[in-house]
Amino acid sequence: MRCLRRRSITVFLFSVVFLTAVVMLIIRDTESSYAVEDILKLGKKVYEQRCLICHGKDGDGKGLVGVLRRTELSGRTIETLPRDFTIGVFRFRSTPTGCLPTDEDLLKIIDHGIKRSFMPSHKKELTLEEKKAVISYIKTFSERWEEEEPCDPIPVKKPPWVGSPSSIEKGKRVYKDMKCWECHGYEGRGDGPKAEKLKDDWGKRIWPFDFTTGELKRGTSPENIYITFTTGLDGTGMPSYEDSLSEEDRWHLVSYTLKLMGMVGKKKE
Amino acid sequence: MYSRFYLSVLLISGLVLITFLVFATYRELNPEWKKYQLEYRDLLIKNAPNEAARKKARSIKIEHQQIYIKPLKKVDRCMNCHRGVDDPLMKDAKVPHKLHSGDYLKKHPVSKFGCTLCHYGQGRATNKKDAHGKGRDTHWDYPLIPFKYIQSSCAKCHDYLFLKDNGGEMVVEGERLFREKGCRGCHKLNGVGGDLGKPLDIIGSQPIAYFPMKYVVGERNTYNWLKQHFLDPRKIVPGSEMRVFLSEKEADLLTTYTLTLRAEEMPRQFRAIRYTTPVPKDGESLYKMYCVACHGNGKISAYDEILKRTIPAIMNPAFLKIADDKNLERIIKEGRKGTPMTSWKRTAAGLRDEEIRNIIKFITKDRPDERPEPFDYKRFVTDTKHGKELFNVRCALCHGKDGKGGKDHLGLNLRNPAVQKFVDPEFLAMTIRDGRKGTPMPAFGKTGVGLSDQDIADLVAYIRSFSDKGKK
Amino acid sequence: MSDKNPEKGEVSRRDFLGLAAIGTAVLSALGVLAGVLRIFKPDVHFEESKKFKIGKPEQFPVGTVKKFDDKKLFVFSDEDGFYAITAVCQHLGCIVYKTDWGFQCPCHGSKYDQMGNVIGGPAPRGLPWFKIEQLVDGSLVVDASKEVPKGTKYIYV
Amino acid sequence: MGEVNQSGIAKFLNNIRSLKKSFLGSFLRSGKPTSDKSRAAVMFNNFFLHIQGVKTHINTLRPTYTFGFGLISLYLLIIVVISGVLLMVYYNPSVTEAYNKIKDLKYVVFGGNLLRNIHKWSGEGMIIFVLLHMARVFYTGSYKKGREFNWVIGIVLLILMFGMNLSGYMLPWDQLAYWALLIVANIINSPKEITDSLGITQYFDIGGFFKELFLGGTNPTQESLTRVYLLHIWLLPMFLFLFLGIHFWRIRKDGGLTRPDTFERKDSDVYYVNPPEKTGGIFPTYKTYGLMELARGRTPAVDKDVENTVLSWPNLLIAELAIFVLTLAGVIAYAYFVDAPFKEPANPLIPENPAKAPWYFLGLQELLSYSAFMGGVGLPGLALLGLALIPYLDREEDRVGIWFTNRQGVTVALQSFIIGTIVVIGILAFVVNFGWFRNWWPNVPQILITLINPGNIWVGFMIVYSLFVIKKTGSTRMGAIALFTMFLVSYVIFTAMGTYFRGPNWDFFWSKSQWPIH
Repeated sequence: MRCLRRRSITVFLFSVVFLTAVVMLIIRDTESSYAVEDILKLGKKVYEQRCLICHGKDGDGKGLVGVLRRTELSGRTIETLPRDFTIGVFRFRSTPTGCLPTDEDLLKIIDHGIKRSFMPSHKKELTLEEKKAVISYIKTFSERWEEEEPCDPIPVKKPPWVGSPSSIEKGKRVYKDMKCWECHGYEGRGDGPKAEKLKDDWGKRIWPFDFTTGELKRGTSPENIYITFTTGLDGTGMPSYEDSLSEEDRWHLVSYTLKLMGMVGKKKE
Repeated sequence: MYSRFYLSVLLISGLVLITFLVFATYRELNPEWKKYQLEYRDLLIKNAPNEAARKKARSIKIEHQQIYIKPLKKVDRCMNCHRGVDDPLMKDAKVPHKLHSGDYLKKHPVSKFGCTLCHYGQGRATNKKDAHGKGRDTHWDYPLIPFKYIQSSCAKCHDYLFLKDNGGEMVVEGERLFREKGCRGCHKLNGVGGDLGKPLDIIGSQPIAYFPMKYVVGERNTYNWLKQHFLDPRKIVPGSEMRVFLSEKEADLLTTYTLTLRAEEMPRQFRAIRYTTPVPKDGESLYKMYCVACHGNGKISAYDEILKRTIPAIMNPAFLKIADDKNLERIIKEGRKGTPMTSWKRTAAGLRDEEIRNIIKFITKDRPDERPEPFDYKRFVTDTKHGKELFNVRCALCHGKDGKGGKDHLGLNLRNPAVQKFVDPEFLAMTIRDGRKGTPMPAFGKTGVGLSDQDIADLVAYIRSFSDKGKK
Repeated sequence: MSDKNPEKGEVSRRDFLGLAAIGTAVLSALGVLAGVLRIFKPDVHFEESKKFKIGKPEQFPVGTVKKFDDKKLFVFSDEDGFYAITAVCQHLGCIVYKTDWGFQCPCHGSKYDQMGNVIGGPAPRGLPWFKIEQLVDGSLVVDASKEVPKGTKYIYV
Repeated sequence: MGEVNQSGIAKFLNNIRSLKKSFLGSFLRSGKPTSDKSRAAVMFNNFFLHIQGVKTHINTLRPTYTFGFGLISLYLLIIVVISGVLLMVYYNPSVTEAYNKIKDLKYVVFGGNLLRNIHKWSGEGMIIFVLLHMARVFYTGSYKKGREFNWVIGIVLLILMFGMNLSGYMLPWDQLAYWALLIVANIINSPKEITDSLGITQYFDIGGFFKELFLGGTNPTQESLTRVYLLHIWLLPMFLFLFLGIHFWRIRKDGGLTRPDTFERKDSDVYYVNPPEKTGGIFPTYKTYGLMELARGRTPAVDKDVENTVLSWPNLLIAELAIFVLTLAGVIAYAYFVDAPFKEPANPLIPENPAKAPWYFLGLQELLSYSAFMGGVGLPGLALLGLALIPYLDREEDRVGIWFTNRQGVTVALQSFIIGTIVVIGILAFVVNFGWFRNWWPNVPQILITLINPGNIWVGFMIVYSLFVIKKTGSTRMGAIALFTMFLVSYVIFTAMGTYFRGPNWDFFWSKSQWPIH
């Protein structure tokens, strides 16, 4: 009698454990199985609400807004086109040149926008899921995302001496030797001899950055400048100097750039 | 008592006194200019043609050479040192004795015009430093004018038509530039012009202290300030909103012209005005004079980093299509409060009605013929809440969440009371529906994003409701 | 000073000192005085230049008698040239006026003939003539600072 | 020529013959000063000399006693007047011409620049020496008993002298002049601060009234220049000379300069005084006559120590002459090297930055920067009143004429000097570092600042401290010394502050080289 009750208890316990396990399994299964198209749907919705106007229905950058113009302090007017996602070439990556950006890169852009290019910040407008979703939706525009894997981000470690006068001097020499002035001009005003006939991969006229006019599109911090030198801006005339310059030289160049932008070495008034 | 002490004090101080009297007398008897006049006399004696002349040269007095121009109450003592300035014998002497270059003195005898009338500098001074007015410690506001700007002095008495072919081209060119760079879009001259910048009526004769000289390179005087400011306004006055992009040459021209804008009035007998320059009244020149500085050729609209806003393309066909003359005239006359666009009516910036009409005629010269299909806003019952939702997803990207536009936003400030006041819902609705071709403003109508007229009406209603909020 | 002082050397030394001191004092006083007087003499005069245009020769056809009131001057032109005679009476500086026989001073009745020689009244000397030159642009210039002997006329060719 | 029967012609000829003698005789009545009698006679016969006593106490002549400060001030005044008259030859008080005239003075008038410098520097030198003179008079206790009123007159003279310096500062009509004029006008206007906070300005605008009197308008114009000129060349000098006359007359009547009467005699120093037995000598040793000697009170001459007095002629006169030449030489030497400041033409639209008053008022301007009314009217008025009252509040009469009265006086002076220096600098440091009410509570009522500001606090401290000294030493004289010392200290330090350490926008700078360029 007593033993019978004991058995029934064990059976009961066992069955409970089993059932819960099954349920758990089922639940997990369903979750994983529904995810993808849901996410894509969400991404599409967000995309059509926020991105479509500029980046176009099928992500080819041919939105209704079209070309965006901006007159800089020096009086030159530059034109910006919304990014074309179909080719899958991205400028602002943390990954080596030719690579795809990591999701973090894209997230960063969505969060902070792109300075001086009217790509607004969506930090507050969107929830994290929506951002993730829209990223994955964007990935559907180009095959590259199936074929390739994003490479690993390039490590950035800022040496203490960046911005020091000596470093600025060295950077100046680098600036001269690497012919940066051919596009960016002798005083970094973006008016170099080659600046006139610069085209990007889409065949659109582009303008070298004028260091005196304001912040970098990627955001002005020594790290960002360094990344730009290292990864280059794919699709533009700005190559990667990862191979042609030692890391130290790149940092020197950073200091000189900061100098050009008037962020270091300025006399206190 | 103590007599020896006091006597020795008396003796010593007496001697000191005498010494200093002697010193002072010596200093007074040998001023700087005397040296030059002696040199001049020697030169005269040296290259005197005949004995009589030599005798005459020997007998010339070494004394103050003062030119007093009564009608101007002007005193020039430059000839204390430059005594040979009107002496043909001094043709190939060297400065300061050299004869004045060119044949200006034939028409402008020194005895009548003096020197500082054209060259500036301190006429009363009798030593080089003060007379040339170089350096801050001379405390003189009008130092010697650099030769490249000297033509500005001609315009004191001569008119442009005369100057054009009598060696005053820089002034004339400068005046043309002044008209075509649209300086008067922001600066008043003779009471006409915008009021973003300072009036320019007497800018050329302002004292040095008037200009912020902090960032000026080289000698701190009006001439350098003007030129360097023309070349890079934001370097001389940080944060300046002046939109002017000039070459070195143009900067010189404009500086020369600006220096002719002076307070002092020349007395009649000095002025040689023969003709008056015709001021162009046609739309194009007026547009250049007042609008071009900001609106450029008016075809493209671009975000401007200097004014921190997008400058509307006022000659864009899509815009002209829905904006009729009445609209334009109202905008020009009332201006847009809170934007650089000032009110241009007679009582404000001082444009006459027919001038404004000319400008409008010029702006609208390539307005497309076909009229836009009317939207007829009245027929809708609008729902502001729905409009707000639409606004947040559609418009907020460019016009900002609050519709204020502003820095790094493409869209204009929809909350601007002027916009709220003068832009009627019909106009808004049509703009939203058809967009602005050639500007970032897309067409939200069926053709584009696919908003129904109802949606658009709701949007308009929401935008209109800003002003009510403003009222509350 | 005191002649009653017994200690002679004392006195003489003090006297010498006193004399020297007083001497310098007087000397410096004279110097200061001279300076003060010199200060009163002006080194420049605020007057317009004595040289001035009177116009082109064509404006003075033969037989003209033109009076320049502001310059106090008569300008004549006859067959053998132009000449300028001052209108300032040499007696006490009144302004003479032209009569058919010469010049008459209203103040104290001095009389001058056509050439400006005195023919009556208190005037000590005749009216001086002034130099006339011609500028490059052809206009005539009178130099009131240069006197010329009576009868010298500027011949215009 | 007593003969009655002489012919008229002969008399006439005689007169002609004796013309020289009689003329000179009438000119210098007492003849050549050879004897003591004649020396004395010179002194009281001569209009210019009779203001001084016939005899002078030896201590009065001792250079280290008075240092001749008062005398130097007088001579500077004479120099100022003469040079001023000369300047008037070329100056012209018109807003269009004044500036040019000064330029001409500099460039084309023989010695004009030197002349202007002399005028300027002797005028400002007066300020220094008058203050020194004042200090001397104070520390020797010469304001006591009988001389009180002369001290008060001295204060009046001080004010007048400041007024003359100030009005002169404005005549060149350059930027300095114009903005100084404006500042002064607004100082005059500063009672508005009180009337405003009392809310009675529209009924009783005392400040505005006087400002208008001073400027002849609301802004410096031709009217103002005319008025300032009038003040400078006529009104103020007139009163100055009036009171100066009284000042000297009082000195004489109050018994000459104070001095210690004791004196150890050195024969070689003194001119020989006639022995009493020689009749005709007019000074019997046992007695002198009030009329000839200095009359009243404790004078050197009544019934005592004739030995310690010497004849004013030549002793005193030599001394005065020597000091005069010394002064003149000093002024000219200084004027030879240092030019009087002269800047751009006055420009009502572009203020000097910093717009500073003349240096001798920069102390006031420092106070002004706390509260216009207190700095401009309140505290100066208080200070002057206090100074004027000193002789009536301290009536101790012992040891008049001794520097610092006694050893205690020296210590008190030293102490108060040190303490004063520390406290003043402390206050300034505090204000420079932490600001004042306005910087802490932006909308604090003005009246509060007017009542409580560093200036007032300092004055309060002075008063409290001197009262404390009086209590401690039990002597009003000591209190007076403490008060006066602190007054001098603060005047000097505040002036130095305003002159050297205040730059554009009245900010603090360690040196002029740190001023932001404009």
